[in-house]
Amino acid sequence: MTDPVLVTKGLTKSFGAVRASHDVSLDLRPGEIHAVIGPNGAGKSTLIAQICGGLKPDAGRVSFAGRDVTHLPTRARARLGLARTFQVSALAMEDTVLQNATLGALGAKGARAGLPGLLGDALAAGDLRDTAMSALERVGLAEHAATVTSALSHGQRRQLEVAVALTLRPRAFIMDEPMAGMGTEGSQRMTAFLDGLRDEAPILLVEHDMDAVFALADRLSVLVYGRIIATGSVDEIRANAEVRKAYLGEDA
Amino acid sequence: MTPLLFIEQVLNGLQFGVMLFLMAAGLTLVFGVMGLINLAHGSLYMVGAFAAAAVAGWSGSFLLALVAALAASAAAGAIVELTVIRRLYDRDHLDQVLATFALILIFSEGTRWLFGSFPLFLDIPDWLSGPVTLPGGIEYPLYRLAIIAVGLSIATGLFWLIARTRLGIRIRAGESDREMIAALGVDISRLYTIVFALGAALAGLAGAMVGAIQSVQVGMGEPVLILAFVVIVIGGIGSIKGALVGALLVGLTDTLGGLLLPEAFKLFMETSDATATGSALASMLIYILMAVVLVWRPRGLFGGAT
Amino acid sequence: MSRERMVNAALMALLLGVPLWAWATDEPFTITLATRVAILALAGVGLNIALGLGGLVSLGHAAFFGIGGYAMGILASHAQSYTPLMESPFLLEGTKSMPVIWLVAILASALAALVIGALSLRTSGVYFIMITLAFGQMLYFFSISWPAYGGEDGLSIYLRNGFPGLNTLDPIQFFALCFGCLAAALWFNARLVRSPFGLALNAARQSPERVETVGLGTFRLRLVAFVISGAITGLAGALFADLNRFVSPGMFSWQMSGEIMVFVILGGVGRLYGPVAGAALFITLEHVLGGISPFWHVWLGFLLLLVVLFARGGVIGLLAGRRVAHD
Amino acid sequence: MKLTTFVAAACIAALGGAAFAEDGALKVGMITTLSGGGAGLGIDTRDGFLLAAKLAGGDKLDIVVEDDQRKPDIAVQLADKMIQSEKVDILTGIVWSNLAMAVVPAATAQGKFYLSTNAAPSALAGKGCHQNYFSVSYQNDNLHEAAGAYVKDAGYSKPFILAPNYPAGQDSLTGFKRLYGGELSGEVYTQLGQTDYAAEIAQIRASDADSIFFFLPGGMGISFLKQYADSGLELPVVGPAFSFDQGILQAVGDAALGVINTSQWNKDIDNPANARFVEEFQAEYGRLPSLYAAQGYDTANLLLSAMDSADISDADAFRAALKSADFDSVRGDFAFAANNHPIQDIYVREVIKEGDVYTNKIVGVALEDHANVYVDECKM
Repeated sequence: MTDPVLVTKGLTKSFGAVRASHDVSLDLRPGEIHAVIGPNGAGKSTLIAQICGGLKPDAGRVSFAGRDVTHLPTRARARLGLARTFQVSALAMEDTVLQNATLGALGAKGARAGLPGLLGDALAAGDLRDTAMSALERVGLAEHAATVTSALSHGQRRQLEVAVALTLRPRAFIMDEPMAGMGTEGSQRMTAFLDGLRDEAPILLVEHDMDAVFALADRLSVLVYGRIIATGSVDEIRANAEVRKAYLGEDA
Repeated sequence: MTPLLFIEQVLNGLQFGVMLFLMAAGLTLVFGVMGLINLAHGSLYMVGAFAAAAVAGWSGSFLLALVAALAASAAAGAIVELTVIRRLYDRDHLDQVLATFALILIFSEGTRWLFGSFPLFLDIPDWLSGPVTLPGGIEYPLYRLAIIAVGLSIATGLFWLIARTRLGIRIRAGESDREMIAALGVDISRLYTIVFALGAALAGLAGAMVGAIQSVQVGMGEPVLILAFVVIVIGGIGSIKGALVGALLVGLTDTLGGLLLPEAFKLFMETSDATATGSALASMLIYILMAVVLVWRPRGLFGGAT
Repeated sequence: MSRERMVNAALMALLLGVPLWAWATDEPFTITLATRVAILALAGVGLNIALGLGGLVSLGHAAFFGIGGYAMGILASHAQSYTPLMESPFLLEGTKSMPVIWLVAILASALAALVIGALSLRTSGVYFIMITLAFGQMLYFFSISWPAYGGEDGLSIYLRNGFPGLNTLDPIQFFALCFGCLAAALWFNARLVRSPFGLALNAARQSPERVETVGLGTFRLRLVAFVISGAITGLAGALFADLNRFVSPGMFSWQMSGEIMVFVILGGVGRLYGPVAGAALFITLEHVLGGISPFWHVWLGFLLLLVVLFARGGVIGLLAGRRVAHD
Repeated sequence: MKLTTFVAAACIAALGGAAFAEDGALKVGMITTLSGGGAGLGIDTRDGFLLAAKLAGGDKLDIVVEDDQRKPDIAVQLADKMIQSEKVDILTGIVWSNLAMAVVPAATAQGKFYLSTNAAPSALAGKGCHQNYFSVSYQNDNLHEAAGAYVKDAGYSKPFILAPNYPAGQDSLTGFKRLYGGELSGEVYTQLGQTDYAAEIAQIRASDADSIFFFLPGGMGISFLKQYADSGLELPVVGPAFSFDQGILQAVGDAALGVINTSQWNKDIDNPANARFVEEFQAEYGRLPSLYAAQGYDTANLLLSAMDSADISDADAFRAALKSADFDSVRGDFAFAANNHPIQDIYVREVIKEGDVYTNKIVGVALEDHANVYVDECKM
């Protein structure tokens, strides 16, 4: 078995008296989709923020691509190949869809070039545009390239989030509820798309849509009150007593 | 330098700091509760001073003048809040800066229109004039001691107001969660008007008290405004405690810096050069202080994460 | 051609046409006014890069305006009195040549912007507004109390500096120079907006975390924008000093920062030609209202309030309508 | 023509951008501060100047008045406008030294005459002097020098001196020391625009000073005097006239009573020209004239006297006519030194209360026929 791409060890984070993460250890292996589920307020967003660099853990470590990245800022982790999509879309709403995708392409290129160019046309035909357009095509937004992002539906914004992540050609995806706000049909398309994506890079998937999770996940971790109570295959998790207790309130 | 002189200067710094606190308290409250950056706060200070000078000239009573200053600036604050400011709460800081910059123009030239171009007269009342002898033999003006006393009691009152009263609870709630207190049935727009008028009244009071020992003239508010901003930024915007600490820090730094820096330069420079260089540096000192604090703590000394 | 483009073209035609007409009818003062508009618009174009594109509300741009002005004042005053700026370790002479002065003004204000920006960009929001204000005030007080270059009195340069091949004392020729600088800055600004850098900076204003998650540093983007912005405003300062043949600490005052900001807002934040419209309107108002009432600032105040409260796109917004998507 | 209507006409003319050009009238551009802080000084300057023009018949001078807002760049812009589009022959009226420094060199370089009603910085008196630049008021150092001379003559041996840290402030202390020449108990530069002087007053208290000299123009002086009066210190205070002038004195109040100040003019100088000026000014404007009004009035009269003997089209003759200073100054004897700055007496005044109004009375002469130290540096 190959080494995991992403490993967290003992991540702990408190906000005042609230423990949002408590000794969270998990890993993401090549070629897999690892889903993290849990009830609202379980600490999923806090966990993602610590993995991606928005929050510093009180204790514990994050390593990515064989390096300890615990103290690296978000942008440095991104340059190592960590691509994130946001639960609440963090897109440049006044810009067009193409501009948003180009930003990702620019970031991927910026990893080598430092500062983006001051002159020249960002949207002119060339590498950047090709990368951006092909990502948009893959998620099915190519015909909306010239649309202003704020005019997109919620589902389309999710697709654009994924497209921006694709332009980075990352080593791992961290996806925060990519299906939120999508209709059934949209969810199914996204599920199929993510299914194929795992061969490009593994996905750490936080998702509420259980159909999607069960269809996609190679492994599942269940987060309750900041603590991982179980990790395993879909079947193992379904059978896990603690999980049943946490979700269904059943006595073991 | 004698210890007595040093103590006297510390008192002066304290008095200056206390005045700045009165200005800064309103600014920081308004920012904390409404998220509004108000450049026109200095104009309310000026309104207070002019109202006091006008009423003192007419009635001869200093206390009546102070009451008039409070009333006039609170009224001016309330009017401005109702007509202009409340349209700015959900705007970005840029719009707020611009609109309140416009208010400065209107207030300043409007006041000049009403009162003319010459400074007005406002004097210390007889019962507060002259120096008193403090323990240790320091002669210190009674009026400045009175300013320190009034300022500190207002600071205490403000802390009490915020911590213990219904209004205070609402103000604190307003700082943390606007929607929540609106949902609880508090009339949020009335709360805002009250907070704004309260801040304005404090500024007006400061203007009136300072007007008695300085010059009551158009444009008197802006230098103080900038200092008050320095104060709340150092203290952390939105924090009354920060405003008090920041005000005293700025007051003492400014007063003692002006005294000590030229002396320090005299150690290795010729006297007149030392005086000029020291004074030049002293005039920049509080801005340097502010920059250092912000570089060290980007949200000020007591600023929370907003 | 979009409506905004038509408005922009009309604006530039007007700014070019009025002084030409004034030149033909021998009204040199009108040319001086137009030159003032061009220079202040240039300062606004500088600020607009930080403010409109980068979302950096700087209330301290007078710092760069003043540094540009003093670059001109110091160099020209040394040339005027035939005293070198510095004799050791190497001889440095003053100059009356505009291209050299411009270069020094741009470099000096860029350097200042680099330092001020590097410190200020650690903060955000109101703190950023205030720390930039603090730096402006620092320079203001320094320039007043530092006796070497005139202090509060400022520096007077008796003759306007020279430009190869032109007679800069002729109002229309000096106007042409300033207009040329403005046009160049506008062209550069337009390129910048379309460039990869502009795309990233624009995105950083709208969603900084997005920019970070694609691996770009918002701090560095903003710092570069701040430096470019400061450099352009510095150039405007040097031209302004040459227009008046005079520099004073007033160029560093926070009211100056406020006025530059007013140009940008009056014209429309983030609009490429906003500062041109804003400066033109401001100067016209100053000229017309100032003639009607000595209390014209009151009316200016009311007008500004109206623009901020009810006409958020500024002049360009009113004329060209709401912004539509690029492309 | 009643003066108010004359002023209105002058203003309308100025504002409309096209002044009425009457035949033979000399076109005068007055740039002064009419709005913002310090507007009082400009208003007095203008009123004094216009009064003289009116008393001379009102049709000899064609006056354009504009407000510089106390901003150097505005002043330069106005000067450009007056020279370029109004085609004025004479510029005048600037109150502040820094504005004068911005306007005067460029104006005289373009061949225009500039008559200063107030500001007269040392830079324009020495190496930077110009044959077309005349200061009708004084040279900036004069009143400070007079204060130094007074302090010395009065037998004080340890004055404490203070001024704001800017060129005029530095010139002031230098001027004071020049004619005082003795030992100081302290020398302090304050911030420009400072409003609280508690720290300086404490320093004075801690020093062994036997007198105080200060130069703090405008609101700074008001603040200082009020705070000083309240400090319990009772050392004699001396200053130049600026902080004790008619316009500002009412805002200082009792705190100013008894203070000695130096001035080249006061309303009780005993000569017919002055008596007429004070009377006419009060009749016209309903207030006592100030130093600035007197300077404006003298400037206009100097100009009118030159017009009687020469035509502006002959610049050399007109310059010579100005330089002869053949007019009845409200100050009595008046002549120009080689660098076009006045030779005049400088008086010692004391602040008194006449009824409800605070004002000054002359108590002595500090310097007789005093010129300035920059004469030798000036090469015209």
